[in-house]
Amino acid sequence: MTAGRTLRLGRGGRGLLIFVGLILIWWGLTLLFRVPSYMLPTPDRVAVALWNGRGYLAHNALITICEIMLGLGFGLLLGASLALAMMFSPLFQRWMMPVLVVSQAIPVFALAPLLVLWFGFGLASKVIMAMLVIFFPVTASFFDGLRRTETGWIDLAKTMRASPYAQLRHVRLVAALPAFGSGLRVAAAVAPIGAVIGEWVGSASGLGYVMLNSNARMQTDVCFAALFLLSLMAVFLWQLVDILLRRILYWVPDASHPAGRSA
Amino acid sequence: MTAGRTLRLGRGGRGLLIFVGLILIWWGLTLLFRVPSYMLPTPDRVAVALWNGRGYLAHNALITICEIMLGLGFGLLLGASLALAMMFSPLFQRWMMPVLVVSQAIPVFALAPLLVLWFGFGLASKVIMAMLVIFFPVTASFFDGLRRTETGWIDLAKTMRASPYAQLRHVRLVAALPAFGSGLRVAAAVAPIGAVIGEWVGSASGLGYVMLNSNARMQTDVCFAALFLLSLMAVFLWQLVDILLRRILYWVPDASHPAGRSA
Amino acid sequence: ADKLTVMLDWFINPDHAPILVAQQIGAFKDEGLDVEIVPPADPSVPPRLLAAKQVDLALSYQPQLYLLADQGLPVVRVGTLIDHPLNTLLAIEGNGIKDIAGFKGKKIGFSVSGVEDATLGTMLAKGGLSVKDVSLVNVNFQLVSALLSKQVDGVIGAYRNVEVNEIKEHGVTPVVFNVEDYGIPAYDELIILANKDSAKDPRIPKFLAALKKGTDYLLAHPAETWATFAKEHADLNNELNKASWQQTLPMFDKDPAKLDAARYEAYGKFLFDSKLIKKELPVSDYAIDVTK
Amino acid sequence: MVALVRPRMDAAAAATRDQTPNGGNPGIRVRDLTLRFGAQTVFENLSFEISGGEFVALLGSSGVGKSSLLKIIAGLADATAGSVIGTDGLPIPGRIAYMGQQDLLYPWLTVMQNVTLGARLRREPVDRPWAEHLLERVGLSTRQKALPAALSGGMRQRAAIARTLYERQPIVLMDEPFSALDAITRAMVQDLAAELLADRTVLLITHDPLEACRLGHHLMVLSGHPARLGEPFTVPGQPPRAPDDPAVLTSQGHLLRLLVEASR
Amino acid sequence: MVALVRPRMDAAAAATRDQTPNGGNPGIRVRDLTLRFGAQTVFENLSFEISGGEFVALLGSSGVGKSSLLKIIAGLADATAGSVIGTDGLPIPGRIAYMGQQDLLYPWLTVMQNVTLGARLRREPVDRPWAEHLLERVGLSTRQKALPAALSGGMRQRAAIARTLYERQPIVLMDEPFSALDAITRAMVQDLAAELLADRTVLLITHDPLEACRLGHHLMVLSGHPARLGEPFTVPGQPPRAPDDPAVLTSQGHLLRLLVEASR
Ligand SMILES: Nc1ncnc2c1ncn2[C@@H]1O[C@H](COP(=O)(O)OP(=O)(O)OP(=O)(O)O)[C@@H](O)[C@H]1O
Ligand SMILES: Nc1ncnc2c1ncn2[C@@H]1O[C@H](COP(=O)(O)OP(=O)(O)OP(=O)(O)O)[C@@H](O)[C@H]1O
Ligand SMILES: [Mg+2]
Ligand SMILES: [Mg+2]
Repeated sequence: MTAGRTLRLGRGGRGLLIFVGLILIWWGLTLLFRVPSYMLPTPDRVAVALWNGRGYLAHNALITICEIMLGLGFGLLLGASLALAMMFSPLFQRWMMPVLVVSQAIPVFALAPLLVLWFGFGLASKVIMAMLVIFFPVTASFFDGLRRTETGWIDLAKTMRASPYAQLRHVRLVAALPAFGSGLRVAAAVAPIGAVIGEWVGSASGLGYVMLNSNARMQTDVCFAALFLLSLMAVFLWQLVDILLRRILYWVPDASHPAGRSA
Repeated sequence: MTAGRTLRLGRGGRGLLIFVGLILIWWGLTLLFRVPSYMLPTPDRVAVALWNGRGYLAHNALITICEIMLGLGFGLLLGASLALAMMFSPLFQRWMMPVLVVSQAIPVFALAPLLVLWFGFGLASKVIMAMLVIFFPVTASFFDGLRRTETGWIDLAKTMRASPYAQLRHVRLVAALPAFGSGLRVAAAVAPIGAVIGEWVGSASGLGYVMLNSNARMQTDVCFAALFLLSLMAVFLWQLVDILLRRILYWVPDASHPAGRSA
Repeated sequence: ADKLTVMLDWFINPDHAPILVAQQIGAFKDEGLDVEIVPPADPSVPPRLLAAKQVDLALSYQPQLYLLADQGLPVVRVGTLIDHPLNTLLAIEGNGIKDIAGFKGKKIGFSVSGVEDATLGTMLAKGGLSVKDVSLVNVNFQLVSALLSKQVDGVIGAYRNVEVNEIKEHGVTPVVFNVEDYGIPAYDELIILANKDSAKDPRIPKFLAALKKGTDYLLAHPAETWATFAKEHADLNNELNKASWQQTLPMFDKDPAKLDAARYEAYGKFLFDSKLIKKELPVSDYAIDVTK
Repeated sequence: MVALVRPRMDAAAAATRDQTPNGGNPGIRVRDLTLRFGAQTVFENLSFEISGGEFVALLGSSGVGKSSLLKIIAGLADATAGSVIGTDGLPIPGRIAYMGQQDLLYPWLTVMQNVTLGARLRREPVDRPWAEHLLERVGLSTRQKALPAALSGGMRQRAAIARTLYERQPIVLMDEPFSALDAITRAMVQDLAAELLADRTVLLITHDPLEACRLGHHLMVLSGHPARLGEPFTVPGQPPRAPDDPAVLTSQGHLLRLLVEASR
Repeated sequence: MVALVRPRMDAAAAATRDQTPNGGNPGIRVRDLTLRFGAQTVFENLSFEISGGEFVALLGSSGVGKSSLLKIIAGLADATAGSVIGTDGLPIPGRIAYMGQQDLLYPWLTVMQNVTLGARLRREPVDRPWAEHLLERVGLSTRQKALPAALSGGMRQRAAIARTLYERQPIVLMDEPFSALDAITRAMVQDLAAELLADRTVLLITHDPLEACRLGHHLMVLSGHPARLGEPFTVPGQPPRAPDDPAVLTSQGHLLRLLVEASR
C-alpha cells in the first residue's frame, strides 16, 4: 500500500519535474543562443499564446484527440488482425508480408494527398492516415510474438483438445501479449504524428491545422502552443498505455534493473 | 540442399508474382473506376515516366539510398544505446522515457527549420531526420526485450563472476536479439520514410524531393515512379533484414505454423 | 567571385525565369557574383532562414511581407520579381458558379498563406457575401486535384499562370476571378527579401542589376531561353511549363529594384483593415530601394 | 498386457485382441515406429502394444528416446515412419492427458486456473470441487491463487500432476512426473495417481525403479542405439504396492539388473 | 563439520573456528537468516555453518525453502534478515559454482559453449581439454556441438553439471542436480562429482536419500513451517560410498525415519 503510494507520488512528481526541466532547458537554450522567437519562441510567450487562444486551441485539440483515438483503435484492430491472419495461414503470411512492407515504404506523406482526394477532407482521411502509420509496428511485433510462443504451451493445449480458437484465446494471445505491448507502445507514440499529417494535407480544424495556419502567419508562439498540446497528449497516451500494460503483464518478469532485485 | 533451393526459387518467384499481381490490381483499378491520372496514374504511364527520367531518377535514388543507410545505421546505434542506457540505469529510464515519447510526438516537420538552422542544408540534417524517425521503435522494442530477459540466465552469469559488460555481451544482448529483431524490422520498414521526410527539409535532391516536386507540379506519373523506386528499396531492405535475422536467430523456436510442424 | 545564396519561394518553376536566365547568360558572373539557388520544401521556410542569416536573399510574397514585419522578423524587401498579382479565386464550369455571388454555401479550398481570409472576405463582399457564407478547407498544395475531384467547389490561391493552365489541360473550363478585379489592392506577387542587417550589402545591387539583365534577355529571347531551361531541367520540360513560361513574361518586373511605396502602403492598409496585422508600419521599415 | 509386436505378426490376430475387458478404455498400439534426427537414428521399427486399462512404466537411460516416444504417441511429434493407434482402431490424440518432462505451467494463470484450464479450453463447465480435491491431495490447497513463479520446483510439478489428473482421460501419458518431489511427498502423490488412474491406460516414464515397481502392471526398458524395447516384464499384485512389498523388492532387483545390462 | 549455530553462541568462539584445515577452501556461515514472502514466513533465524571442504546434503519436503536458501547463499536472492558469509570472513559470491533447479542452459549456445561460458564471461582462456574431459565423463562427448533444444531432459541436466564442474570453484552449490537422470547414469555422474569436488565446500540439495548418504559428509534436514534445521548427522566413511556400503544403508534408514518424522 505504502509502496504503491510513494511510487505513484514519485511518478507524478517525476512527470512534473521532467516537464519543468524540459521547459527550463528550452528557456535556457533560447536565451543562451539568442534563438530568434520566429524560430523557437520562449516558453513564456508560448504560455501567453496558450492562454489567449485557450478556447480555439481546446476546440482543435479535441478534434485531434478524436482522430488519434479512432486511428489508434482501427490501427490496432487492423494490425492485430493481420498478425493473426499471418500466424494462422503461412500462405497468407508469405504473400501478404511483402505487400505490407511495400505499404510501409510508401511514405504516408506521399499517399496523404491521394487519401484526401479519395476520402474527403473530413475525419475519415485523418483516421485512415493515423491507422496507416500505426498498424505496421503492431502487426510486425505482434506477429513476432505469436510466432515465438513457447511450443510446449501450445502442444499442451492441443492435447487438451483445445480448438484452434481456444488455443488462440487462452494461450497464443496471452503469450504474445508482451510483444504486442511493445508494438502498442510504439503505436501510441507515433499515433499523433499520423493524425497531424492528415490534418496538414487537408482539413479545416485540428491541432495540425492550427500549426500550419499559425506557421504561415509567422505566429510561432501559437504554433508551439499547439505543438505543446500535442506533446502533452502523446505523453498522456503513453502513460495510459504503460499503466495498462503493467496491469495486463503482471506475470512477465522484469529484468531491467540489473543492480538490485529488491526494487 | 534441395529444400533450400526450392525455397529460394519459391521466394523469388513469389516476389515476382506479388509484384506483377499488385501492378495488375493497380492497373485494373485505374481502368475500372476511370481514376483520373491526377489521382492515380496508370502503370504504363508510370513506366514511361520511369524510363524517360531514368538518369534523373537513378541519381536521386542513389542519394536516397545513402541517406537511408546512414539514417538506419545511426538510428539503430542511437536506439540501441538508449535502450541499453535505460536498462542499466533505472534512473535514466524513468527520466528519459517521457522525453523520448515527447520527441516522437513532435512532428519532425515542425522541427525542420530548426534542424536546418542548426545542421545546415547538407546530408546531416536529412540523416538526423531519418534517425529521429527510426530510433524510437528500436529503442522501445529493444528495451522491452532487454527487460524481459529470463532472470535465471542473468543470475547464472553473475555467479560466474561476469562483469556487467560480459553479462551484457554474452547474455542480455543475445537474449534480447529476438525483440531487437522486431524493432529492426519496423525500423527497416520506416527508414525510407525517415529519409524522405529528411529530404523535404530544404534540399534539392533525393527521391523525396522528386516526389514532392512532381506532386506540386501535378506530374503524378513522375511522383509514382519515384514512389515505385522507393518501395523497391524498402522491399529489398526488408528482405535483407529478414534473411539476416533468420541467420542470427537460429535458436529461436518458430511456432508460427499451427497446422503442422513438419514444414 | 562573391558567393551569394538565394533561396527560392518554392520549387523551381517558370516564375523564377529571370533569375534562371541571368544565371544562364552569366549575368551574375559578370557582376562578380557566384549565385547558388536553393529551393525550399515549404514556402514558410525561406524568410526564417533569411532572418537567421542562413541565406543571403530569399523569395517571398508581398502579402507575406506584412505578416513577417508584424512578427518582427528582420527582413526587408529589396527587389521585385513579379509585380502583378497572380492569385485568383478559381472555380470550374459546371459547378453552377458564374459570379462571386454563386459561391454562397459552397466549399472553398485554400493553400495556407495567412491572408486567404482577408482576400476571400473582400472578394466575396463584392457579391454581397461574407466569409461566413462559405466553408473553408485547407487543401494544402492540391488546389487543382481538390477542385477536379469535386472535393471543393472553388479554390483561392490558384495562380493564373499555373493552376488555370492545369485545369485547362484536364479538359475542364476554368472560371477565374482575378483578385485585383474584386477589391484587392494591386501588389507584387513575388519579391526578393534581404536581412535588415545586410540591407547595405554591396552584393545586392549587383544581384539586382544582373537580374535586370536576365529579365531583358528573357523578354528578348523567350523561345531560346525556354529551350535552354527545358534542357537544364528535363523534369520540367512539358507543355504546361512551356505555356506558363510564355504567359508569365508580361508579369516580370522590368526594373526589379524599383519600389512603388504607395502601392506597398495601400496593401498594408488593406491588411490592417482586415485585422491581419496589429499595426501599420512605415513602408521604409519593410521595403527599400537599395539603388537609392 | 504389454506385448512386443513382432513385425511379422498376423494383423488379423492383432485385431482379435481389440476387445479389451478393462472398463472399455482403449489401449495403445505402436507399429514399426522409426525416429531419426538427421543421421542419428533414435529408434527403428519399434512395435509394442499396451492393453486398455494397463499401467506401464517405461525406463531407459538418459537420451535413449523415451520422451520422444511419448510425444509421438501423444501426437505432438511426428515419427519418421510407423504408426500409433488406439487398440480400438481410433486415433489416440483427443483422449489423452499428457504431462511433459517440463511442467509447462502457464505463467499468467494461477495454480487453480492452470489445473482447470482444460475445461475452459474445451468450453466445458469447470469442475471446481474436483480441482480443489486434487489440489488438496497434492498438498497445494493453500496455494490455489499463487502464480507459478511463486512456487517451488516440486510445487510446480505437483500442480502439473493435478492438472493432468483433472482431465480424467482414458489414456494418460506422463514423463517423469515425480522427479522433483521428496520421498514422502512422492509416495503420497504416487498413491494418488495409482488410485485415480486405476482403470486407465497409463504410460509412465520414470527413472526411479522403486516407483516403476510400485505403480506398474508391466515394466518396459528402452535401451541401445538405436533403441530397442527389452522383453516387458510383469510385477505381480495390484498397484500401488507398498514399498516393502516383496514383489516390489524382487522386481526392483530384477529391474536394476536389466538396467545395468542395458547400459553396457 | 556442520554446526547449528545457536543464536546465543559466542561470536568470539565462532571466530576461532575460522582456521579450517581442509585445503584452505572457505566454509559457509549462515546467521539468523529469515525469509518472508508477504505474510508467509519460509524460515526464521536460521543459523548454521558448513566447514571448508565439507560436502553437505540438504533434504527437506517440497516447498520447505531449500532452493530459496541456496539462492540466498549464492547471493542471487535477498533474505529478509540475517547474513551469509564465508568462514574466512569474506563474502561468498564470486567464488561459487551454482547450479539451479532448472538447467538454465543458454539456448543459443552449443553444449560445449555452454560448458565453457564461464571462462568467456571472465575473459579467461577456455580450457578446452578440461571441458572435453568433463563432457566425456558425463557421456555427452558426441553432443558437443548440439544446441540445448536438441537434447533430452537428462542430457540437458548433464550439460549443466559439466558446466558447474568446469568452474572449479572452492564453493559449489547444487539444487537437485541429478533429478532427471536414470539410476545408472546418475551413479556415474555422482561418482564424477564426488571425485572432482573432493576438497570443495559443497551444499547439495537432493530428494534422494541414497544419493545424500552416498555423497555427503553430513546430512541436514529442513522441515516445518516456518522451516527449521534438524540436528545434522554424519555418515561415517569417505564419499563416494558404494550403494551397498552398510554405512549408507543404515544412514539411509535413519534419514528416511527423520524425513517421515519431519513430514508429520
Ligand atoms: N517469488 C516468490 N514469491 C512468493 N513465494 C515464493 C516465491 N519463491 C518461493 N516462494 C515460496 O517459498 C517457499 C520455498 O520455496 P523453495 O523454492 O525454496 O522450496 P524448495 O524447498 O526448493 O522446494 P522444492 O523441493 O519443491 O524445490 C515455497 O512455499 C514457495 O511457494
Ligand atoms: N529436436 C531434436 N533435434 C535433434 N535431436 C533430438 C531432438 N530432440 C531430441 N533429440 C535426440 O533424441 C534423443 C532422444 O531424446 P529424448 O528426449 O527422447 O530422450 P529421453 O529418453 O527422454 O531422455 P531423458 O531421460 O534424458 O529425458 C536424444 O539423443 C536427443 O539428443
Ligand atoms: Mg526425457
Ligand atoms: Mg527447490
